[in-house]
Amino acid sequence: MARLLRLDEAIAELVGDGDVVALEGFTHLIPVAAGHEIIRARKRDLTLCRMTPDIVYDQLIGAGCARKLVFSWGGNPGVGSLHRFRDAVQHDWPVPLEIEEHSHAGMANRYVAGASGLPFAVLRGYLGTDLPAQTSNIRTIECPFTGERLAAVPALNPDVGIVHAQRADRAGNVQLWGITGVQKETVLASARSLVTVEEIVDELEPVPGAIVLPGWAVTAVAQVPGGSHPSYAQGYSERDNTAYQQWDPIGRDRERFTEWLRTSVFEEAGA
Amino acid sequence: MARLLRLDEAIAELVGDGDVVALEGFTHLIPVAAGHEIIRARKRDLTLCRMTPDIVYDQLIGAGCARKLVFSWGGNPGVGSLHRFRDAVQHDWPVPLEIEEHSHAGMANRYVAGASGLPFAVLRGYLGTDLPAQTSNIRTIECPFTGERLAAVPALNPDVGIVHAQRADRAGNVQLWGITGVQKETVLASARSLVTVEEIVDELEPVPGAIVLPGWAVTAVAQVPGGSHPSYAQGYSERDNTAYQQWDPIGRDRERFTEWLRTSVFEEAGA
Amino acid sequence: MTYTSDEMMTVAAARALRDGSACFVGIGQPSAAANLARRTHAPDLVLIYESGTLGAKPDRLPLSIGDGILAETADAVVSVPEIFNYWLQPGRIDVGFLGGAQIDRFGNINTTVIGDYAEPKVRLPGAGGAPEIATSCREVFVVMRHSPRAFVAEVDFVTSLGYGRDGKQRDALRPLGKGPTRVMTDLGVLEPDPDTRELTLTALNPGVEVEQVRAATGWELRLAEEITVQDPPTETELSTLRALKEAS
Amino acid sequence: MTYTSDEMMTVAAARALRDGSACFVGIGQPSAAANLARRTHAPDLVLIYESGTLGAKPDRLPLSIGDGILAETADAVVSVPEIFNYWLQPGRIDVGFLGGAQIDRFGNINTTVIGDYAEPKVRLPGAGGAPEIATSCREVFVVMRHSPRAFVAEVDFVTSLGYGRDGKQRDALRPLGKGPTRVMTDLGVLEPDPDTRELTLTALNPGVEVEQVRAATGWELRLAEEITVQDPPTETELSTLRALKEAS
Repeated sequence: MARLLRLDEAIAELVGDGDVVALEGFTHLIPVAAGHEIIRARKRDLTLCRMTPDIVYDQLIGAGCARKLVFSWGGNPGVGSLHRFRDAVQHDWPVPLEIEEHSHAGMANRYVAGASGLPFAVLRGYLGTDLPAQTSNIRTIECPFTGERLAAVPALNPDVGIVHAQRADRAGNVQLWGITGVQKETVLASARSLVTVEEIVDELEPVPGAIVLPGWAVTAVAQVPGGSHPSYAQGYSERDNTAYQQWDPIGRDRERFTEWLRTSVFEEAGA
Repeated sequence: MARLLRLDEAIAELVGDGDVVALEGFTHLIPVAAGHEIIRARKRDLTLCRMTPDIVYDQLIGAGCARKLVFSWGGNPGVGSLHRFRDAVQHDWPVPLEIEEHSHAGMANRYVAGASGLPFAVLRGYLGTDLPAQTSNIRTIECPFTGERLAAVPALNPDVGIVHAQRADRAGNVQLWGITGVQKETVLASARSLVTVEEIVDELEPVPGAIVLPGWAVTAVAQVPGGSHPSYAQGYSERDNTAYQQWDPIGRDRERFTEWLRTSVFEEAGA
Repeated sequence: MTYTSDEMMTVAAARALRDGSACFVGIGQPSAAANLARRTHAPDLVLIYESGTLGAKPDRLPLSIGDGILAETADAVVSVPEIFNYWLQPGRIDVGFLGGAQIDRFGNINTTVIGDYAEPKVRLPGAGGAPEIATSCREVFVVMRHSPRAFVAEVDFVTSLGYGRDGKQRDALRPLGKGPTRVMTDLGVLEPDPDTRELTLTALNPGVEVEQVRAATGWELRLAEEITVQDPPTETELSTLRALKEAS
Repeated sequence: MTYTSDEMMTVAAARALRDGSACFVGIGQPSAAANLARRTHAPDLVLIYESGTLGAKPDRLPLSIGDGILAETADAVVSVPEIFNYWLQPGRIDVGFLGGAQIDRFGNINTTVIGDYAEPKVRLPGAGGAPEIATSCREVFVVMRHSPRAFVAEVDFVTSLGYGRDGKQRDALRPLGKGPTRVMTDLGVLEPDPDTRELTLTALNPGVEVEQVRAATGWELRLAEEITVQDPPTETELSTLRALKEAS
C-alpha cells in the first residue's frame, strides 16, 4: 500500500541528489508542485527525464537542480522556447546541462521497456535522422525471424517517477482520467514513485476512461490540490494558458527568473 | 468506417479457405456465434489462432475447418479436456491438426507485435522450458545494450481477426468493457476484422473501464445478440457454466458430436 | 470437524500466503486457497488473475479466471498483454501458484503432454501462463495431489521450469524468481533441498505417515532432517472454505 | 473578403485533406487546417493527436496537443505509448502534418538545432513525434512559412527524414510512408520531383509571383512544367477558419 505523505516529506524522502527523476504528464496532469518542491529542497545533480520538458523543467533547470536532461521535445507549448533550458545548453548557466535526446516514440518505448522489466524496446524509429549519432542510447537490432533492422532503445528506469492524478483513496490506489499519457509506465518503471493528487477520497467512484494504479505499486501519495497548475486536471481545473504566456518574459531573463524563484518558490509555504 | 453486415455475409466475405483466423476473447466475450457460422460456411484449411481454445475451437476442429492450431492453453475451463482437439492431435480425426504452441505471454506479445507493425516481440519467457524445441517461432535475441539474452516471438498478423463486444454505433465504433483480454490487439493485428456485438446503438454512452475501437480500424460489425453464448457479455449475459459441462460428453464421442453439429449448427438458422 | 485431504491441502496453501503480498492465482485449488487466505489471516492479499484483474475481491469462488465477478470487484482491469508485460514480467508479484499433471523431483512441471510430444499418449492443455509465472513470480507455490503418476522422477515435458532437469539449470539461467519453494499436497509438504534443489519431505498432514508419502512419490523421496506435522484446519478455516465453495 | 497569406496557407492545407482519411495533427497551422477541413469538405476526417486522442472533434482550436477538449470529444483516448505503437507505427494513418525551423530541398526537416549540435547557435525544441510521423504516415504534408532561412539547401540537422540528404536515402531505407508529398507555404506549393525528389514549385498562391518564391527559397528553386494558381479562400473557408480561431 502506498504511504500518504506530505509533499515536502515525500520529496525529502524519495528524491536524492544525483538521482534519475522523471516528472511525467502529457500537457495534462503535469506534477508542477512536486517540481517546485524539488527546487525548494535544493536537490542537485539530477538526471531529469521527461518527454515534453516545459516550464516546470525550465524552472528546475534554471534553479540548478539538473545535471542532465533526457527528453524528446522541449518547449513552452503554443508560446515558444524554454529560455532557461537554452541558457543552460548554450551558456552553462547556472550549471552545465548534458542532454540526451530521443523522439516521442523512443521515449515512450523506453518507459514501456522499463515498466515491462525488459532491458530494451524495439521500434520503427529514428529512420534517416541525425539523432542516433548523438547518443549511444539509440542502436539497431535485427529481427531474428525476418532479418529486418529496427531501432532499439534501452529501458528507462528512473530512481523516482513522479506524476499528478485526480485522486487516490486512503490505501493509495490512484485514479486518473482524460489524457493519461505515459504516467502508468513512469510509475511502473521507477524504483520509487510519488503521485500528487487533487484529493484523497474514501472510495474511488468509477469514471469512464479512468485508469487505476493499485496502491501496492505506488510508493507514496501526497494530496496537493491544484498541484498541476498551470497545467490542468480534467474534472478539477482548466489549463491556465495565460500563465504559460507570462512565463516567457520571466524565463528570458536571468534576473527576473532569480526573482521569480525567490518570491514564487522559496518564499511560498510548502504545499 | 466499419461496414454493418449480417453475420453470414461477413463470414462469407471476410474468411477464405486457408486463411489465418483468430477468434479471441479471454473467457469473456468469446465470439462463439461467428465460430459456428464458419462451420456452417464450411470453411476449410484454416490456421486457427487463439490463446485459449475452448469449446468453440473444439467444435471448429471437430467440424474439420482447421489445418493448424496456434495456441497457448487448450481446454474446457473448469471442466476438463477438449476431446475433439485431442482426437485431431492423437488420431487425425476428422483431419490432421498441426499445432504450434506458446505460453500466454508469448501469444499475447505476438498479437502486440502484430498490432504494432513490428516483425517480432521480445519477452522474458520460455526460460528452461521444452517449448522452443517444438517450433521455430520461439527464438532468442540479445539486448544490444546489456548483452542479455531474451526470448523473441514473431508478430501474429491474422488474415481475419474476430471478436465479440457489447455494442457498436452505426459508424462501427465498437465499445467493450469488463475483461477486455487481447481483443484490441487482435483487431489491430489482423488484415481484416469482424466484431460481433450484442447491440447496435445510436450513441455509445461512456462506461467505466470500457475501451473503444474506432470504426475506421474495423472492417465489419455484425449484430449478434447472445453471440458469445455460452461465454458471456458483461452487462448483457451471464456465463452459462452448465453448457460448458454439457459439452464434455458431446465432445467425447464422434457420433454425438456429429449429431450435435447437424442439429445445433447446420440446422440452425444463420444469425 | 472432519475434513478431506483436499481441504487440508487448500488450507495449507492458504496459510502459506502472507498478508499484503500479491499473488498470481490460477483457477481451482489456488483460487480457493487465495480466497480463503483473504477471508482469514490475509485480508490485504492482492489477488491477480491472468485475465487482467488486479486486486479482485470476489465474494464466492470464481468459476473461471475470466469470471465476471473478478472484473466487477477488481481495483483495476487491464488487458492480457498488460498483465503479463507490466505486472508479471518485471517481478512485481510475490507468489505464483502452479499445478500440473506431472512434477518431478526438481520441481519442473508438465502440463503439455504425456508421452512423446509428436505422438502423445495424452495431450494436455498446454502452457497457459505457467512458464512465465514459474520464472517471474518471486516464488512459486505448487498445489497438487500426491500420486506416483503425478510425482515423477523426470517429467515428460518441461512446461514450467523448476530447478531444471539436473537441479542446477535454474541457477545457471538466473530468472527473477526463486522458483518452487513449497509443494503442498494432500499428504504433506515438499520443499527443495537448499543444496541439491531436490524436493524433500518437510511436513506431513495430520494422520499421514511418511511411508504413505513415499509410496505416492515416483522417486526415492528424501526426508528433511526435521519433519513437522501441520496443524489440522481450524473450524474457521473449514467453514470459510466451505462457504466460499457453496456460494459458487 | 481579404485574407492573409497565412490564411491562404491554412486553407490550402485543409483542402489537401481527403474526407474519411485519418490525419496525425500537430498544434498550430496543422491543427487549424485539419479542423477547418472537418468543418468544410471533410466532415469524416479523423483527427489524431499524439496525446492519445483518436477522432477528436473539438468545436474550437485546441490550445495544445493535450487540450482537454480533445479528450472530451474523442472517440477514444489511449496512452501515449499506444498512440505511437498501435496507431502511428503500423501505417494506419493517412496523413501526417509536419513543420519546422528548416526544410531542405529534399524535404528533410530540422526542429533540433541551428548550427552545430554540440555548440548550437539556436537550440530548438527537438524531435517530438516528428521522426516517426515522417516515416510511418502514408504521406506527409508540410506547412511552413517561406523564407530563405527556413527553406535551405541543406538542413543543419535531420530531425525528420524527407528524401534524405541526397534525395535517395528514403528509397534505400524503405519506410512505410511515402514521405513529404506536398509543402504548403504562404507563397505556394512545392512538391517533390518524381525522379530527383527535389522540392519543386507546382502552385502559386493568388497574387504571388514566381520570383517572390525564388527569393524566399535558399536553393535554386526549380519549377514544375505546369504551375497552377491556387483558388483564393472562399468566404465559407475564411469565416469558418476565423470562427474556429475566435472560439479559442
